[in-house]
Amino acid sequence: MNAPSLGFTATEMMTIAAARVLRNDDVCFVGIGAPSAACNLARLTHAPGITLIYESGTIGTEPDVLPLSIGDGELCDTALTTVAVPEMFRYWLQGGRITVGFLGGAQIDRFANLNTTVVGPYDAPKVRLPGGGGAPEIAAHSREIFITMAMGSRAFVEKLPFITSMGHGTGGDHRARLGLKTLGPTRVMTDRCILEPDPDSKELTVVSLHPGETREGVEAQCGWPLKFAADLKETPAPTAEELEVLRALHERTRRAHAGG
Amino acid sequence: MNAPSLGFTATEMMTIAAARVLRNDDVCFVGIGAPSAACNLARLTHAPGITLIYESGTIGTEPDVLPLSIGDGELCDTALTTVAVPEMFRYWLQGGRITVGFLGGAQIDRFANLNTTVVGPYDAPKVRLPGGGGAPEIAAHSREIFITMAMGSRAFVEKLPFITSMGHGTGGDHRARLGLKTLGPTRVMTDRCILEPDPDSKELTVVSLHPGETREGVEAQCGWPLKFAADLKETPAPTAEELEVLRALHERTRRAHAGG
Amino acid sequence: MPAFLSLAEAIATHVKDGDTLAMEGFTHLIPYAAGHEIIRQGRKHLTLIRMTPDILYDQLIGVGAADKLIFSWGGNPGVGSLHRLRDAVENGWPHKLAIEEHSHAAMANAYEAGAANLPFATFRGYIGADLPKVNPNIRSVTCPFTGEVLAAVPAHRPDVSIIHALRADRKGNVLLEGIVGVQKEAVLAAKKAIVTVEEIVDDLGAPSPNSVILPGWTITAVVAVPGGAHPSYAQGYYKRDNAFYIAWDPIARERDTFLAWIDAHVMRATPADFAARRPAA
Amino acid sequence: MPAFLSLAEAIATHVKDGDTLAMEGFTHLIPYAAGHEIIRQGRKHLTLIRMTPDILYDQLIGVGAADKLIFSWGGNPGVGSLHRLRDAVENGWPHKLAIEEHSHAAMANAYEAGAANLPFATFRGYIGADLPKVNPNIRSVTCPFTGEVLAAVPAHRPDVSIIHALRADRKGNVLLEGIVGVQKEAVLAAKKAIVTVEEIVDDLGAPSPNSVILPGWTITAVVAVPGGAHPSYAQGYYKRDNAFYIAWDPIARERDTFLAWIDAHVMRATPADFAARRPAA
Repeated sequence: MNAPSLGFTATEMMTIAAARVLRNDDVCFVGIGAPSAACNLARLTHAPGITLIYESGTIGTEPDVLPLSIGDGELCDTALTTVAVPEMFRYWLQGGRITVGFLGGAQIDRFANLNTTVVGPYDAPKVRLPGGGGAPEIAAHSREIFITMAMGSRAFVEKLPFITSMGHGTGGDHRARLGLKTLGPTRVMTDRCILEPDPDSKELTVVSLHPGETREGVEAQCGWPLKFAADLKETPAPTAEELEVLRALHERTRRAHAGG
Repeated sequence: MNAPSLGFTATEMMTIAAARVLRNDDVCFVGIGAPSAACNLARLTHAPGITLIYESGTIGTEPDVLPLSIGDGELCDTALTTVAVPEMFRYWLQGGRITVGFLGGAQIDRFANLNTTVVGPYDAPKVRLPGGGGAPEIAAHSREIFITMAMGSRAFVEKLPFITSMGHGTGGDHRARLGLKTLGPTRVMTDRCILEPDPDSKELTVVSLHPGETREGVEAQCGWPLKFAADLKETPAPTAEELEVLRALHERTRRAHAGG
Repeated sequence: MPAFLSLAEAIATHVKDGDTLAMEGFTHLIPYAAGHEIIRQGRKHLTLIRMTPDILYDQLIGVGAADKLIFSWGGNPGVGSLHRLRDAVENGWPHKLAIEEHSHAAMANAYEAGAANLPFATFRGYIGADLPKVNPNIRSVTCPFTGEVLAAVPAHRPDVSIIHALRADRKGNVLLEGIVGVQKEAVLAAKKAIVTVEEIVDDLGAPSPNSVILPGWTITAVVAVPGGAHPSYAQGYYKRDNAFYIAWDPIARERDTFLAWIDAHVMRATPADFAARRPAA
Repeated sequence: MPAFLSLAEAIATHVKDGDTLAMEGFTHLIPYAAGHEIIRQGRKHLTLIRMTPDILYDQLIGVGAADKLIFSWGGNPGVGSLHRLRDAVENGWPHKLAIEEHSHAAMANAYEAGAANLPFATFRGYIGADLPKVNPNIRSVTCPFTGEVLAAVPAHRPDVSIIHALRADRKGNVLLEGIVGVQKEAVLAAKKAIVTVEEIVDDLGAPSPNSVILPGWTITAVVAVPGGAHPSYAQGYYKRDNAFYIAWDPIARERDTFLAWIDAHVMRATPADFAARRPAA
């Protein structure tokens, strides 16, 4: 766990790590929570030209505060244009125009498949989760998928009870065998480390530990025997600017949502 | 042929006959030419609430002059709303929201099938006509079809070289056998008479002769042995109001299109 | 032209026990007032269709109005679970709820197909996902040109669709603006459509020739309910009440607090109360 | 962001001999200036896609630029025949033109499917009609729920789509208004898209949050050509030149009058000449 003395929280590190990998010419399909914070942080720092799309139909939106939902009025007010939801899924997502789709979930496995549907049997669930929403097709049609999730042994599991959205399936060339030409999950940004799929097996591999994290600490938060890259790196700590912009964004957001 | 002494032309009679059968709550899919004149005449006389839709996407349009094309700016300027063409064909026509589709063509047969594609063989046509445009699906999805065409033995033919849009096919319950639930052509308004399909055989039958027309005169303009209804009527002559409104509409239209 | 009715009349006349009912609004323009009227009138055995059930359907499910839910994402957006939905699925309270679960792409395409009067929708979907294993209404079609196998789902054809819109004119033409979701498709796919609006005006004031307008003759009934989308919002009229969405979590978590809330804010309330709930625009 | 090019550069760079080319605009916003530039640059062996070939394709076919035409209605709207199209089909002048003929519904759905990256479009069409007998690209699919047999056509996926729009901003975002036809779909279905516009402005001035806007990153090149749609029109800029459509009939009826017109008004003209041709708005 990040000590308070580091000057930032683990969630901040996760969000900032996700923001850094976004490029100025990316077209991002944004989900609520950490992805939304990461995308807007990128837009407010190194990637001012990034195009943010929320599945509510808002294209090229530039919100001043983070939306609570994917359809807050702020998104529409600041968008280049807002289209109907069938068009969003047909022309924009299935159309292959999204370069980065952000996903998260309740559970992930070593091949970056995600579960947001149920824990326990589908017909008699122990925990009924919200379901897939846009995820099954975001996972298929975005050029690549970035995942943000906090680690934990109940979230990073050996076997998913339900595959809501496919990552690399059973690994290797599984995606290609299903006819997919997109890259699938290329990066998983957690609160403790960054993982990337092995180029061949597609098994998630830790490539970078966040400041203050150890192999053992990370392994304890994962339900499968975790692989580490030979050239394991340390994630650069958040810069003062990153922290400042992110915290100001969250503070504006808090003030806006508290009203009523 | 209508003598000049009747005080109106055959084309005027055809247009006015077509206008009269339109109802205030109809939703019409309008083609250019006589249908457009008829629909707007109805709107300017007995059916002010009629909804006119042109396949260019204009819904509820109220043009002051007749458009030359189905997409003149006048149509959009006066429409309730204008939608994209894929939506027009999917939600509005195929959606089953059109009560009256207007069609015409170069040729018609006794079952009100129409040809606007070719005269002669398809691959080596003697006359290449414009083609079907919206007609094949207008014919299928409108609740009923009104046809306006000037008579003539090369237009009203025994056998079509090409069926561009289906009327009653080979007659009887042919439409129903193809799964169609719409009525198909229910009226053909010509410059000389009005025809309607026989309730059982669906063969076109003259139900009303325009003023000044005779059975023999009409028969001479038809390429098949023409049937006449037992209670053959005479079409009421245009009223002064009908003629006045129609001529004013045409005059406004002439002035508008001559500009440039 | 649609009938201009009171909300009570519109629901009493057009929504029946056992109906398949779609209430749409993608975060924006969710028809809460209409949902509350359905609860007040005690409708039962409904099949509810909605991409994102949201608090609206949490309330309908919690009072036992629904036998079945057809949906693609059942959460409280940005907050967490829909506790009444979970209680019905996990514990069968107040009774067992049948579910037919899709992805957003499937639901959006199914509405689109319904509006287009097609029997099914096709799209490239569910690849490598488990939902087709548990939902027999996810099937496939094969492209007759390339041989590619694509996903297919039945078109949505609700008995009744209910949406909330910005305004209607005196002919019942309705204007939507902003995040328009699948509302137009939901109306055009349905046998009957009820539209609640913020206001009824002489002139719609549509800003563009391509504004999203539903002609009055596509609508069964129009009802003026100012504030009728609260705690959702109406672009240009009032904002989303995000604080209420956050407050709903503890209210819905327990059965008794939920029932007390329904009693106080639905059963003892009227559509007119929505006007007072609007936050500033 | 698209490149901002001259019309000559845009056509020289992005339209090649043998390309499949869609130039759309449903009566409104037909990209005439771009068509004339293609004629001036002498492109050959094009496959031309367009719902309504109109005078634009009559000109391209008449000069021999096209090997094949994919279309649904080939007339001069409100006037009569396209004589150059007829001469090519009936007499093989200047050479034989292959045709693939559809209905409007099929063409519109094929663009929609192309924009949606689907291999085919399905719709309820061609019932009892003869076109499926002469066009092998009209096939069928069977609904996996009802067993109904529906028509299927391949999606349009042009190498290049060219449209004319009202205006672009400095980032290359493009606004369409009025009769928007299938232009958005044509752009999104294509590998490359060229958009000519009336003007390039600092602010698009879109009147509605739901205005029809193509983001700059969906477009390959933007070209300012004031009047570039003449004799078609640009809503709010200038009217359709109906008199020219009527005048085209005798010009195109004979080969020599046609060739003389092309020489005078295309070969010896430039895109800048379109500005002078605009009638008043």
